[in-house]
Amino acid sequence: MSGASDGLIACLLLAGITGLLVVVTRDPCRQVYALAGNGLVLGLLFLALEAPDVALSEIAVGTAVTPFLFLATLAAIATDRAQR
Amino acid sequence: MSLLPWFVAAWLFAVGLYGIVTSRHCVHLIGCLTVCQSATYVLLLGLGFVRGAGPPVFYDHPPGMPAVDPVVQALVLTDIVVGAAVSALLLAIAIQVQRRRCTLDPQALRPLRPSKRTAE
Amino acid sequence: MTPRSRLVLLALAALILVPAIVRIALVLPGFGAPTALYGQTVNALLPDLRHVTNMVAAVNFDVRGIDTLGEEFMLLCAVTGATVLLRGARGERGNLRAGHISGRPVLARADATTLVCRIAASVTMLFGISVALHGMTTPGGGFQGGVIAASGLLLLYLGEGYAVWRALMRGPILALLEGGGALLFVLCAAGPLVAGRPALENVLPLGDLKDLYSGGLMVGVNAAVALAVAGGFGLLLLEFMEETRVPADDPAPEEAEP
Amino acid sequence: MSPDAILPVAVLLPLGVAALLLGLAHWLPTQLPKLVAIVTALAVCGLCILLIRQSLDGPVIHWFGGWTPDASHRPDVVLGIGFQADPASAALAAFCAFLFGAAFVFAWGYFDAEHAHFHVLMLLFLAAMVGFCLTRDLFNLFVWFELMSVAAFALTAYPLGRSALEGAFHFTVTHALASFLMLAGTGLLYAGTSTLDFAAMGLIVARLGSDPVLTGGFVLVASALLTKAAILPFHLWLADAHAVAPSPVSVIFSGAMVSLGLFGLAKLVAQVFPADPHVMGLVHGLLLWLGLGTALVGGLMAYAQRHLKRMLAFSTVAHLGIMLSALAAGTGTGTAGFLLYAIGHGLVKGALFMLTGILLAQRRSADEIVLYRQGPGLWAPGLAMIAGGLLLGGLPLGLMHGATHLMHDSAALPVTLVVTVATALTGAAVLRAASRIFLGWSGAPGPELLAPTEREHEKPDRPIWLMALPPLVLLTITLTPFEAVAPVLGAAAARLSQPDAMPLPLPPMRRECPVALLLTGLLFLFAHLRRRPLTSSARALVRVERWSFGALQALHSGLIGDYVTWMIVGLAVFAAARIG
Repeated sequence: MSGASDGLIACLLLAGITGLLVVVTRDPCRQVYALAGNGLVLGLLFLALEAPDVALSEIAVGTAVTPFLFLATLAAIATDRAQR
Repeated sequence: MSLLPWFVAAWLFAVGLYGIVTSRHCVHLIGCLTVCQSATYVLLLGLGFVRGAGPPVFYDHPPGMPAVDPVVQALVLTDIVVGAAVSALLLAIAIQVQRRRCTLDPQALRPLRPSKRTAE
Repeated sequence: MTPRSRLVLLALAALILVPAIVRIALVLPGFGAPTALYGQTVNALLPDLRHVTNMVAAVNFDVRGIDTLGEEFMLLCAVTGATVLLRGARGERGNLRAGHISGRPVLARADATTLVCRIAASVTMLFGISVALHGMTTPGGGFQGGVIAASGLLLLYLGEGYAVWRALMRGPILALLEGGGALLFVLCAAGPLVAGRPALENVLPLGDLKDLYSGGLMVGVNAAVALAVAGGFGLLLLEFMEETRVPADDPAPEEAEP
Repeated sequence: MSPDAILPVAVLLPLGVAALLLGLAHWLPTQLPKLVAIVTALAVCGLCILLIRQSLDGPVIHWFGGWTPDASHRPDVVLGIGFQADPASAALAAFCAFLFGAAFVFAWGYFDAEHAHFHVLMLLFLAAMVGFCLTRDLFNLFVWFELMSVAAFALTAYPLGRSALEGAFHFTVTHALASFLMLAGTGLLYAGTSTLDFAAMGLIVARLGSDPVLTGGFVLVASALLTKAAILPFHLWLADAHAVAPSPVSVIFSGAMVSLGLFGLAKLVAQVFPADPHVMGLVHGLLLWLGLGTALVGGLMAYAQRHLKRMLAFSTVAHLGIMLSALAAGTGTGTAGFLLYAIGHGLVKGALFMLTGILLAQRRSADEIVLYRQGPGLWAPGLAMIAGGLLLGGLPLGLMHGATHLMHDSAALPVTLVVTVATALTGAAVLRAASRIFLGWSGAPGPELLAPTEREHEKPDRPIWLMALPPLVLLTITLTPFEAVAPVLGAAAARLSQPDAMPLPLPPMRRECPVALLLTGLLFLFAHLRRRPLTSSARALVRVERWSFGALQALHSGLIGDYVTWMIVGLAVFAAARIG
């Protein structure tokens, strides 16, 4: 019981820390990885909060699709800048 | 312990806001926006959590066992879709802004004000 | 304002907001305390009423199905919007052939890479379909399954290279999948109306608890969501991928640059 | 089919048509989606009018999935989501659908190049608005709020111009934040009352009395709705977004979307919180002040603009402030005034945005100084624009006048005074622009000379009569006499809070001195008699004027960081008002 509770506290704190990391990583190319990490931690937190459905979608969306969209955007921006 | 989730939620929102307000790159700003949004996930799921209860899926444990609130989970699922949808739109806008303006500094983006052309 | 003065203003606002937040946090029911009656009632009643074991699916697809309908159309709206924004600059004509990056040679991939990626992609898509199909019984459902299946498409890209991938993925077909899924959802909602019942009422036989077919109309709604989400995210990935490729033949001559 | 089946159909129809158009977009002929969109909007309008008639006999309720409140077999537990039509909700939904029909006719041929995507987005927008009007579930309200926002974001960026993209970016970021606040508020209210249904929540709130969780939830949800409704200090996004969106879209933004934000707030206040003293204290106190402040700032800013769409956008801000002050008065007459004003203002503002669209297409600009003497040849739009300016400025005719009369009937003198000044400022601004463009009258330009503007134009590929027809129809409808709508209005205002209340007796129109119109005329004359400052005292005066308007313009800086900061300051103002 207390083990599960400790895990929950750890996940909550980790979520707070990774959120901060996303914000302070000012370089967008590196921010993507912080973002994916934040998504993963949130997924774990949701598992600890007994929300497997939400965890599954957060991991699919937050660690796969959204970071990919960010990467594609950054690649498009880099292409655009290279051509000028 | 019993107040921690609410403070984590407030913290995430505040941190995200700080990022948005000080951001110098639109894509970074969109990332900060997703941090703000994760605050709502934490708040809602925290409100539905019951200590010692299982997930609201009665496959392994029979119906009638204590389970956490399924309604907030359904709300958060919707919220995740909202987040993905808004991020995708914002990123598409950011790509086009880069094409038109050659800059993504939020401090340089002012609609209807002629650009001073200092950034280039 | 400069970022610094914004921060000063925000700090002043925080001076007022933090006590308010603490006050609310202290009054909220404690974390982990038994929750709202609404959720408890769902947990108590729905397994019997709808013969499903996943309560989140039951809330999403039946009790609060209209929310999910709105949510699905929100996704469709965002995908359409992103498509318009990205395509508008590329021009409608070019969207059927693959874009390219000038000056970068197309690398032939090793056969082994292609094979591994094909296998991984198939496994991912099958996993997505399975997650979608078992949505009524175990965690998962149309939304999660659709997203997973769509991300399988990315693996396919890794293996096949962009030109082949682009030839496989047809924008109009994905749009048809997306629109068709959404339309199926609307039909599921409107079908009972024709029979004189409330919209979205579960008029189909409910099936058995823990069965693959359980939940009646929810199965149809779930399938609709899966189709719409897979098509929508597929389209989104396609449009963003294409964006990384386009040489900037920027058709924006109407810009008034002084 | 039971009569309440109209409720879901009014939302499902546009959604289904949108899905069909999107799926087949690649294969459909280009003319078909336009026609289908017009027919769909008018069909939805017809359905909603049927709903008004039915709801006059009592509320029409539809529970999705058959999950009626009895289905839970427990008191106070409402499992399902209901749609409920009272006369006010149905009338606003019908009005939205009608405005969409007009906008579709106006936009005929404007968006030919891009498959059916414009119409898909617009139909989704329409469905979201109808759902927003009809729902009685808090989270469902959020879903429609968000669908409305997402459609609006995409439509704002649609022209892909520089300013359109930047405006859409600001719009999206502020509204995304607003939606997070709304969701957090919904969560708090759910935790506090353990229901999401308006009526059930109202009962529980009445039982609980005041509770910081409930007040907090209300403040969060309200700040999201106020962001949508562009109330000080949440209003900064509006001028940027409305000024850069394509004009058929601006018609919907200014005419319907923003006032729906206030309508959502009105519904929430009337149905959920009437028994919560703290919340009602905020409504009668802070919201009234915010409304008056918004009206003044919006009016001054509108007067100091030269870009027509930006001017109309700020005038919308001013009128929203006026509506909020009527809403905050909390009386039945005030509510009736608010409802009628929302519709009357929407019609006039929609017509004015369409007229600007005509100028953008035919004269390739929306800047009143660039357009100086460019009007001749467009006599019908010119007359319509003057009529629109007069109506905004308090012409004693038609729906807006009736609404103003109702508002003033229950308001204190200072409120009336501010409302009159704001009205006159917006009316004079539009009249000044119209006379510059169409009559070639102009004094020396005042503070408007320094306002932001941009060269832009819209495609002129449709006949002028087709573009001029919808605004003329809208303006004609605005002239409907107050007496014709008074009976329905009384019922609508009364039943917004209590579904089975008796219709409210509304005070009859009195002949009064049209103060607002006179003030409009004065301000208009002032703009025309203005000459270059020659004496030193005049120059000093102009410097002071320029400095004060410059400061006001500087607050509307166009920077997203500032906008977000002011939103949070707005939240802090709510918190401070609660303490104080």
